[in-house]
Amino acid sequence: MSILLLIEQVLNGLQFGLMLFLMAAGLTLIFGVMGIINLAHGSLYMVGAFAAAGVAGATGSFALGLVAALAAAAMAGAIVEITVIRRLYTRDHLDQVLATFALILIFSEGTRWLFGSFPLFLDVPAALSGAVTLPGGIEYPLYRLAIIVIGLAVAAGLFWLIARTRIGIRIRAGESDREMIAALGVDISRLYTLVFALGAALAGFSGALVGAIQSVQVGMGEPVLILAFVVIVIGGIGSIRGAFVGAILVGLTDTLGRFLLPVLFGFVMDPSAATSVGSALASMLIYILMAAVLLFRPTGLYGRA
Amino acid sequence: MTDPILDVRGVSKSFGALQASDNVSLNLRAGEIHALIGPNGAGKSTLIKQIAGNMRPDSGSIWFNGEDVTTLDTVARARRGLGRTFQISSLAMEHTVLQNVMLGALGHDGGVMRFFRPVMKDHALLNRAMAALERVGLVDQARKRTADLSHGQRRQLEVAVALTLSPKAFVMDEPMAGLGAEGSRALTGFLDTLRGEAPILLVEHDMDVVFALADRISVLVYGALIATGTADEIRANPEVRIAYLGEEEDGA
Amino acid sequence: MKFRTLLAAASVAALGVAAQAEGVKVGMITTLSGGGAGLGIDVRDGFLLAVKQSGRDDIEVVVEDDQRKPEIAVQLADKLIQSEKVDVMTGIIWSNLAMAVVPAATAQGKFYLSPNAGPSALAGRGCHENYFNVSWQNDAFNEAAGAWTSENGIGKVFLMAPNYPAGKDMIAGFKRFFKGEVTEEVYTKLGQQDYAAEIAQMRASDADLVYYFLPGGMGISFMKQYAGSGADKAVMGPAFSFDQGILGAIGEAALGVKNTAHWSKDLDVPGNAEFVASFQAEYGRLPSLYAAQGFDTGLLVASAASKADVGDADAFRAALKEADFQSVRGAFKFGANNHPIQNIYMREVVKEGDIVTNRVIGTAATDHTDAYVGDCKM
Amino acid sequence: MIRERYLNLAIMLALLAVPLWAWVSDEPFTITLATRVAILALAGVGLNLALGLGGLVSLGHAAFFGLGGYAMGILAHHAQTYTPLMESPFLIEGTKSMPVIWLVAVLVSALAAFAIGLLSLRTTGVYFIMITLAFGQMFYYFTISWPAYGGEDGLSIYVRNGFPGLNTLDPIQFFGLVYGVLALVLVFSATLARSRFGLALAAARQNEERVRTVGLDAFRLRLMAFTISGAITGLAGALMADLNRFVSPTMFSWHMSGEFIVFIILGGVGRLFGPVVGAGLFIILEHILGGLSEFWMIYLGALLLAVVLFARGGLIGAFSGPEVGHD
Repeated sequence: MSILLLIEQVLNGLQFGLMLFLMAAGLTLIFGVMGIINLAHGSLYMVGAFAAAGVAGATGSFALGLVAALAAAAMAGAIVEITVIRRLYTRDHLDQVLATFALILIFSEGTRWLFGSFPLFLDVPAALSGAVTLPGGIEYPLYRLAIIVIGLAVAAGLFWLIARTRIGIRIRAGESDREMIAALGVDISRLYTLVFALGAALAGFSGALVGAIQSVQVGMGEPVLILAFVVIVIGGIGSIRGAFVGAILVGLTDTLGRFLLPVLFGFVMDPSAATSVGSALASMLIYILMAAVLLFRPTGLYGRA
Repeated sequence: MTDPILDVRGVSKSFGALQASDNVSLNLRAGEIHALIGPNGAGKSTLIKQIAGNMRPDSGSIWFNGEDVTTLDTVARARRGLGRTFQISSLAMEHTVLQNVMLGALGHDGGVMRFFRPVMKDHALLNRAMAALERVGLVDQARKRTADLSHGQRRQLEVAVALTLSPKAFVMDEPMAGLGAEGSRALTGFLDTLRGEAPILLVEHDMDVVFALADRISVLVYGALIATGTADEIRANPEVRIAYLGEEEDGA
Repeated sequence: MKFRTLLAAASVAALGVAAQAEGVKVGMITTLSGGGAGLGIDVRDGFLLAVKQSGRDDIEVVVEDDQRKPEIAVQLADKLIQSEKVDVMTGIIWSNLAMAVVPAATAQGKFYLSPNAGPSALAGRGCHENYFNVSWQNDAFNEAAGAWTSENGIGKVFLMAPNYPAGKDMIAGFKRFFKGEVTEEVYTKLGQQDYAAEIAQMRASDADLVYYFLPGGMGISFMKQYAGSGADKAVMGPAFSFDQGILGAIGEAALGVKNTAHWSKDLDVPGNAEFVASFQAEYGRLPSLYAAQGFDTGLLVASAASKADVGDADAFRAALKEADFQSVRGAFKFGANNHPIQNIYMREVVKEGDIVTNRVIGTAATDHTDAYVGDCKM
Repeated sequence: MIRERYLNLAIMLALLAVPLWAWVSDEPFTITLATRVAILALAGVGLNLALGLGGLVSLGHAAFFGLGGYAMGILAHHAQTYTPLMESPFLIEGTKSMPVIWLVAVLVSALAAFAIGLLSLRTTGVYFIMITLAFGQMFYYFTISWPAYGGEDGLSIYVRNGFPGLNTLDPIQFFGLVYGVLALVLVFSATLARSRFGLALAAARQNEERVRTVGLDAFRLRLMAFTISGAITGLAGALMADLNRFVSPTMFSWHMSGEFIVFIILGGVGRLFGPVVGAGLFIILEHILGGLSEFWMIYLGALLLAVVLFARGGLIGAFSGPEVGHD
């Protein structure tokens, strides 16, 4: 195991974490502003990937695919907010879990009905295919590098949006006091639709980005959804900064755990058992991390009590 | 003089720049009603929360019945005999009135990990619960859902639940709030008889009630106690008149 | 979950089929919804096509959807046996579902014909006279690949599979016939979609070949990421990750990859071209490996039904064992443990016009039989 | 409006009548379905103690269901292969006896629920939902990658385990056994709700501050409720494993946890018989809708959405009106 390989794995963890951040940011934004726990966030991720695959397949342009993913996911998000989520603001978490669980069923089977059961094709754009050599001689896929850059840019954009813009001020106000912002004369239901659509667009965008290097298939959103939940729970639900730190933490833990644990176990047992035990433990590692964080901070790293 | 039942010693608590409790010391002795008054935002609720165990002071200590309870939580303080009522009624709203007082009786008895005998047929608990309802005059409402009670009746129920605990001291946060003149008078009379059972630390806005009931009065302004004394002493205190009573008249 | 397909015609006499006590009732449990539904749909379509082409009107097929959940599969098996009273069962795609259903079904005297999946437990000690595997034993493609790799002078191999029984079976199968050195052996989380960490290890490895088994979406994700990673090692695997349904999603990233299979649409054996053409005509898509297996399973049922009455279990079993049908894979017969003895071919992913598909480039193993036949006491 | 008590009686009679009718008319599969309803209902009744009475929205109860299942699977597997479970420090053999298996299933899942509760009950609201979900996933991934008992393949048990005096292979007798267990647990559950513990737990759900102010520790109440709840769901898991004669990691999947909640919602939150009605409705729907369309889950989703949005009392609420306090 060389130091270069380790650095490369850290990059991989970073990239995975930033991808998770795009998912988690929408989730935590929606929770923070509206108090809604949205299990169907993974479905919006899937909608983005399918829209991108469909449009990129028809036009041959990845960029158009990305635009379509953003539009489709935002639109799906807005429709869901207006028809379903809006009725859930005053309900307890149980109803929200149930209703959004129902939405997962509808989205998944609906997508299968529209697109069939086979995975769709979506490829990395030609301009971003292949690998580049980084300083130190690490060869790294250009597309993953692009994801890191995009992820950081979106994170910066979100921080700017929340901290500096009028919309952000409204979002922060809505976060602290629903009645107050209504009293200020801001159309609260429009703001909520907007925030939900923004969260959905982020999910759809990451779905499309990931779709290019993963399988675009029905149900692709669920594993990511659960990871995103782990991220925001670690970071503190409602906090964008928490989502960012949590995502990077989960990305690094998962990637490095997968890579290092079998090696570590290799020192104390035979290689075949070590890979087996190591990868079994690696698959549980982020949940252990989450339990550990909550043990010491029951509302997450940046959560409000 | 007997040791005080409740003794607050130099408690301070701040939220950022806001000094909510500023080195507050006060005590509650057997047989007395000690009223805590002060303008809105003076830090009365914060002080009550620290006494009841919802909030830990930044510095200072709280002694109850000769024991330092500063680090104990609400549950432990309640079990040691601190009976509290809330400013805004805090009841199990889906339960019946009787169930709410039964809960108090259960808290007094302590044996909650029992899974088989129907609690509502437990005569020891029922007697205690009904006695408490009797005293506040809610027997006729026993089977009503708590959510269906009037505002005043909820206040009475709060007191009844505290009674079931047979506490060593009461801490009552504005028990008269929202009561009509009639209800207020009835409760005042009741509290008057209660002080023989256990002393009461009473937070109250209604000055008539305070002057009628209180053996001692403490005045809290901007988190700090500016005076403690009998009703007459407080009435006569110029500092109180300026800082509090004057302001009260202007504001009202 | 009831998709009943009645292929029995109105009147037996009118069509002049030889009088039999009763027809064969086939219960098919397969995956038609949720993830992996594509495989089940192909098996079903292939099977029904074979039954239809056989012209027999005494084969009734009841199709049920297991949603890829073992619990559901078990309940459906109960239903088919207790309520529908089927004679023959088939259709299961996944090893874990097969392990849940097959032992109980055969113990109740039903025939089970596996159109996909062949867990080692059912080939060796857990073999049963009523269990016929019409597809492959899990290790088979991998054993052939291991043999081919050694024969072609490749010495160092990087192995990867998901950390679950079928994954370990596949890797064990490869190692059984591979004579060279295994440089790394990596087990990933089942369902994992991001392989950056593993690909980095591959690039750093001094292996000559990456051999992996990642079924379904996992394989698609891996191949797309591998192609974009700049890694230049040759890649090989069993056919499951390179079949028609999946190649469409991977695209050109898979070009040149070698994979082992018992069938390919360009395989030059009698009946195969006709099968491919008729499947395409019937369903408007290219048949996959799974469709071919479903088709062969259908042919097997039809051939046995024409020889024996299913009411006579011994006779019907003997008829099945004869495997007297024209397999689209060419020569096909059952070994002592009722698992196939067949050729395994090496295929390469190529582009034909706009379509990415497979082409046979050689035979990796001839008349290959599985490794567990010796453990089977039947 | 019907009194809830009579409605409950009708539900139990219906659950008994359907398999009896199926037995008379020789439809063994219907009996199997009814058994499945009863077992899923049992799991739901378990969850309902935590969720309905205690207000603890656990999205990880599949963990206990799976543990119960694996308790059966592992014990029966060792008995089936004549290998001891462990030899040192003392010998433990497998078993095919249901009472022993049930006991182990209940103990193991209670222990797990206690441990998980100890950690996760420190959190509330969404955090609680998510951390229970995460614990469930932990078990799920662990069983998949743990090779000793079949990993993802699971474990097949060829012959159903035995119960003294009954032939459990006979569908109607096995149903009778499950029905008996369900009835007992329902009685226990009703008793619990009316007990001292039940009163305090329900109060803790409505107003934690109130419970703490009378000197009762809400955390301990919830931990106990969660433990009992997990134990019952574990028992259901052991029975489900016996019904299927098979266990696999999918018993741990979060969809399973979601379905338990769905049963409770369909029937009516906090209703004693809610999960029974919910599980029954779910199985019936699965069969009717499943017969109509390959995409039946879309309709299931739509129905679920409609119940959540417009019929909060669930089915029992629709027939018997709003809940009345227990006294």
